Amino acid sequence: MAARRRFIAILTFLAGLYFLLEFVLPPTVPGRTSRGIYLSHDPTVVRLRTGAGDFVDVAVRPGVELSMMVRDPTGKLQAKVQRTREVSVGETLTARTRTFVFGGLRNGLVVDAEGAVAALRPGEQLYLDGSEETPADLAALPIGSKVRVEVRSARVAEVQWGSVTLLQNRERATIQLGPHVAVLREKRKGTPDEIEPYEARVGDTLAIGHTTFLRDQRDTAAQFNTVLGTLALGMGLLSLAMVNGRKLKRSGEDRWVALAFFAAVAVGVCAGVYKYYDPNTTERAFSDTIVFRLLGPVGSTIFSLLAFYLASAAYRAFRIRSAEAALMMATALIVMLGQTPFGMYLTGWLGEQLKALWLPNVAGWILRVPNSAVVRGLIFGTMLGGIGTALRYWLNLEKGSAMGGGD
Amino acid sequence: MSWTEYWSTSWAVWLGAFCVLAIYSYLFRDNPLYRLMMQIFIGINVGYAVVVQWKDILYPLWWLPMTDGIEALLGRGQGSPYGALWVLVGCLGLLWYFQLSRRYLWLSRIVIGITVGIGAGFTFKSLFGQNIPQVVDSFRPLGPSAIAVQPRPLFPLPASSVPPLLDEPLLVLAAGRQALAVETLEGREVWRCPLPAEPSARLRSTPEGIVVPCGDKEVLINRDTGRGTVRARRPVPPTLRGQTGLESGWQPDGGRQDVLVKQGVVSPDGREILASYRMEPSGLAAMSVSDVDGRTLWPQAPPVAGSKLFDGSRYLLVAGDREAFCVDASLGTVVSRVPLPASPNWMAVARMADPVHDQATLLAAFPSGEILGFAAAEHRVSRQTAGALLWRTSLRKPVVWLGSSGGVLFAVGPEGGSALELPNVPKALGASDYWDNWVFVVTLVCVMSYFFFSFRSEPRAVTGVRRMGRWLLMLGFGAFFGNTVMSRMSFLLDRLMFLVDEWIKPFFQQLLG
Amino acid sequence: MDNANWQVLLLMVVFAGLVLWKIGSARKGRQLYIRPIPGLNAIEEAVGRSAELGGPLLFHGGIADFTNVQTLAAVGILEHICKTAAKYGNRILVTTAMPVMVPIWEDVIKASFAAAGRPELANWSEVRFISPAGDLTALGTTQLLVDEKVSSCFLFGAYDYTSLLYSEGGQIAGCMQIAGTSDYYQIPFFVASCDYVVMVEELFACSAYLTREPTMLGSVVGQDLGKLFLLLLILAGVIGATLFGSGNPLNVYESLLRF
Amino acid sequence: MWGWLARLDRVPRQTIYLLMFVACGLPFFLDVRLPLYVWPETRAVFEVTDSTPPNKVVLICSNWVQGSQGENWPQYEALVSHLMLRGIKFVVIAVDSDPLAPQFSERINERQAAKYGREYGKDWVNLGMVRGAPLIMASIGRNIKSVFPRDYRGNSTNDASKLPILQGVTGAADFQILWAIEYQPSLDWMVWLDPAGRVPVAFGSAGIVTTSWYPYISSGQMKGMMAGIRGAAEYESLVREKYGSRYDQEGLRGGRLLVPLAFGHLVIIAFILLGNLGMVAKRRAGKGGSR
Repeated sequence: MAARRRFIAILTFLAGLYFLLEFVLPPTVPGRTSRGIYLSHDPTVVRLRTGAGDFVDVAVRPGVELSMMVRDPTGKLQAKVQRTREVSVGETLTARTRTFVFGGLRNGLVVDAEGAVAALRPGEQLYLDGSEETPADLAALPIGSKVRVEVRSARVAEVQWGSVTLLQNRERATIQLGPHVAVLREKRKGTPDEIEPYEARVGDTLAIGHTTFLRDQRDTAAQFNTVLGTLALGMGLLSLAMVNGRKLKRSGEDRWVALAFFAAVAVGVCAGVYKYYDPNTTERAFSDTIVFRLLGPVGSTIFSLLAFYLASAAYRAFRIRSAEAALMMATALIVMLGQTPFGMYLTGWLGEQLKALWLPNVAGWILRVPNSAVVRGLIFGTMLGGIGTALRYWLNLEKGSAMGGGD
Repeated sequence: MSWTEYWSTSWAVWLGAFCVLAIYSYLFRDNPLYRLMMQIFIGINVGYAVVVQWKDILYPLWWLPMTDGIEALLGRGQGSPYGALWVLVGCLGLLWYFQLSRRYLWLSRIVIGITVGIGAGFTFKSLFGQNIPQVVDSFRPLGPSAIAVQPRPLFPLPASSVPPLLDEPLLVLAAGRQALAVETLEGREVWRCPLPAEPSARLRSTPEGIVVPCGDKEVLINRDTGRGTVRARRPVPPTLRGQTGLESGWQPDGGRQDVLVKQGVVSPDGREILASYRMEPSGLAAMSVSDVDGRTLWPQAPPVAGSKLFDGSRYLLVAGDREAFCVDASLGTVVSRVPLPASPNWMAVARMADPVHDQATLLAAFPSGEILGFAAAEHRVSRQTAGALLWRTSLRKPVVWLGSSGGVLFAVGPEGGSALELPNVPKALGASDYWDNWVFVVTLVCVMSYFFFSFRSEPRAVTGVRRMGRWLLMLGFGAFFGNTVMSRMSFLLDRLMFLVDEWIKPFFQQLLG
Repeated sequence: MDNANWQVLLLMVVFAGLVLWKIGSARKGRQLYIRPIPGLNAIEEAVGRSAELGGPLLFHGGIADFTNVQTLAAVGILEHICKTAAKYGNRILVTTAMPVMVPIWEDVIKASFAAAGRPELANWSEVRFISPAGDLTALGTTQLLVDEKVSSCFLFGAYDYTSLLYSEGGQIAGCMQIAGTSDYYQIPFFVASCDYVVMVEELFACSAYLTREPTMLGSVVGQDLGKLFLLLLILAGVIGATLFGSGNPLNVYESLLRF
Repeated sequence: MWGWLARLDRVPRQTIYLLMFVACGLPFFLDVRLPLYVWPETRAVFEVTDSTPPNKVVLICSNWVQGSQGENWPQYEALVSHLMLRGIKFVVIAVDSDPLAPQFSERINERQAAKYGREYGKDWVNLGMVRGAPLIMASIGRNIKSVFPRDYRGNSTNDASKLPILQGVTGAADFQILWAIEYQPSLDWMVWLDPAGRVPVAFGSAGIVTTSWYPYISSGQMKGMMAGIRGAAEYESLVREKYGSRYDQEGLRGGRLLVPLAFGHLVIIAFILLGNLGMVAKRRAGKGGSR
């Protein structure tokens, strides 16, 4: 039992530790980070093997972009631009090697607007800027259009990482780049920006070091949390099914209500499934009707119940039983009156000199000054309470019976 | 409209109205219809949400990466093989369901523990990120300050006998027989380059490199390596870029200070042009250089007097012996006018690093080394009037040039210079502001004191403060309540409007024809 | 703010250090004091009243999941309510709009009743997931109050605009209600419609006050010291801003914390 | 007398609900309009919007959908009717909102355009929705056409023949004011859209969140706001004050909803006062009885 408890405590600690470290630690490993003034660099060269078996060497310079196909949150495949340090051997990439303005064909060779030859290497293809899929037809390409040269679906065969030369204590030092080595540009204020080596200008102060991995995994961590939480959905459904299933066994009104419930679930499932159909289909129209004509209005109606509840709660609660209650009531009345035309009926006769005493102005002052101070006081209290509570749970100091405390 | 037509279009309105009234019926009394409707709404919502949660969360965030990963592991497809690890997350998710078992209950605590841990770890970042700015904003002055705001010295700069070149992140200076580049973050030297003679005029930047004029020769220095080549001095074309960064103005004839050429001025028709400004006896004249006919830029000459012109990005600065003017370079209107103790050596306009407090500050440097800062235009955030003196400081060394970027001021002279951090423009506060600040601070202290739990014995004063805190809390809650009423009620009005405009009125129109 | 700088780190170390230090000294047996929190003494009364009338208790742990600390605080309160209920033999209903909270609340109930020596009460207590929509859950919960003849109702945790739907619904159903949240915008509505309200930070001190458990007592005392530190920091900042002017680099407090 | 008044201490809640329902519902059938005090926050933004020169456009970020239409619809319609009346050009966008948001705003744009005879592409354009705040806000401030290559109807934003309104519009310098209308607009607009602070920012938000905007108005970061329905009604009355009968208020919600809103407030206030009267009366009656 004690071993299990300890095991769970350790897991709890580790799960929280990631988020804490991600916040506390700098983006690169302290102690293994070189800092200095940027002088020059030797670019990273990625050797790609195309589908046809050709090799293309791509030096990472301005205009070069390496991207990988990944799933976006809607499940579609999309090109995601990768940082150079994220590239690893064996990956399949699309590499944009350069962009230029098309100047025409001369002796069968492509030339750019300045007349320089922009020959294509094996595996490279020309795409018109803005078009996605099909390579441009050279003969039909209008002169002056912007084009990009890409290598598609190429496997990374080898990476020569290159290096950066920094001025450290008046001496030149060459720092080797590598996988997971991040280049950060320091700013006078705030967190340094991560840049590609070619973006540095002579004189920039750079910090180059191995990443702590934590920041790169931030999206994955959030995704993990969401998925894990959503996987518990079934527990909710089981709870619902049990309660309504029990009702189904009973006789009378309860049974009908439960039956209606299950029928409604079926309707809801259909509405959900049809939501993803194309517009202009009957199924989608059905889903839209359910969502916009039924769920939407019902949500607004429930929200509007609050107006009634507010009235009865105010009637019951705002009694001058004590000075405190009186103060609360008076403030509420002033703010409420200030919001309506009646505020001016009551105080408008005071004239321009006493403008500050007009009810709308008094209400505004209360909201602006004392009220915002109250809110801030509450926020600070909440912050400290939050820190204490979080610490107790994270370090498993809580001696309560739940959370693995007792069995 | 026939009734059939009416029903074919308005059945949905009737359905909506029925739902609204069914829910409102609960206000009168709990009734079976309401119960039934409620179960139906809950049912539809659950069914809908299950599908949406699968389609929008689990399918794209878990199922797809997992299947793609397995495919990649088997050598098919093009996802990352690490995606297969999502299988483990699925297994972890299954542990939730051991809550239903008495024997293996503890397994579900694993995943509960992980969830709790994530929740706790998450809290630190969000709490600090949200609240530290609030702490700083609570530092409110309770009265006018006795000590004026001043720039803070950051690091010294080498000497320069001519106006240097600020080309972020480098500042290139020239004095004696050498040119020197320092970086602008900490002022460390990057390179130096020997010169054939003393520098004679302002440094400038060209596409090939940095040019240092030295008498009848000039040195072209490679910006990146600091290697220089000596060549004969060439005339300066009018379209030359004077400085990169904020400043783009240029005195074409070297020494003359009453003529200034500026690039990127917005002309009345909205284009960016090259404009030349000249002090004439009649006043300040502005001409468009890029137009063939050299049109005058402004409808009329602004009423200013002075002998020196300086560039101030959007503005043009005119300095006389006792007075300086800040003129909008595009429109020719006088934005502000400031009194000066003497004729300035250099003037510039600085902007702050903080975008919220980004207000133009007019800077003027004098031979004595004194630097003054004025509000160049009316400041919205700080409520300073145009031309108000904001701060003054002195380097105690002559200053020949001022430049700024990102809230840092670079002041350089023949005996060395200094980089200074510019202060945020101080707020112009009136008596009512101080009164508001008193109320604010007292309220804050009282409310915070109310939430002390553990002090067994406390002085009478503290008890008083705490009681006061409770009162103020009630005041705050009253204000929340009052301010919420309008919001809450607008939803009711929205529904009533639906009932009246979309349901009752069209129905009666149909009924009565 | 993406990563903590040294100022934030220092504050973190101070706040966390004070809490851990006080927890340590409390565990070593030092007696610590906490002032009474008005709403909490009423819990026993509410549970007793419910036992007299024979209905179950209802607990709602707020609208948030475990990424919100208020939910963590609510767990401690549910434990205490369970232990009190074990004395009187009441059963407990818990409702939630968060599927992820269903197993967690179940676990808390099972463990607390087991710890109080009445594990059988956990069997006929239940956690009900009502709907993923917050407003429907609120109406469903108030419906449950009537259906199950609940006479005491506890609302602790994070709340949004639905707060009044819960509390006024409970009022209509005639329940005795105790509520606590640190979402300050919702407190006026709880004040208006509940019998006792645990305000803002008191929510975090609750578990400590209820259980008298040294860890929690220490934590609350540590938080108090942290608050005192923050109060002094703010006062120093106010004095600094008054003497040296706001935005002046001579105002070290301000320039230290600004980033 | 006290005994009778003491009954006010326990009015059944159904009575309160009924009165509330009647007080809020009845004004819909009557044509009552109340004069109102215009808060300085509303006046300031009206004046900036009204003084838009012909070479500038008003940028509106309309992020509201059904959930907050009770307040945002009147606000949006008040603003758009003013712009259409004056012939001020405006660009509608949505940032990080429900995908349906452009549909909601377009419905109102079209209705108001028909009223004043304005033309799509010339007088207004709806650019649809993008995601990625706050960085995308900075891009909008630099070049709005790069963020929205196509409008909501699929026309290219560079196509001057279909969208002449966008011809001279590039970035922040061409915007007269930014209006962000949604339940709770993002504070990031103030920092990111135009770091130089030339574009005034105005919010149209739910009444409940307005409490938190005041500090930003006093600091000058925000020009002003429309607070809930009241703000919309004030805005309408400002337009009416200036343009008189040329302004067609038919179908506008702000001024119309203000009346039931005011009566609803009055019911709540009245019941608070009556409740207290009842409490006092009961105490008196109780004392009288015991003697």
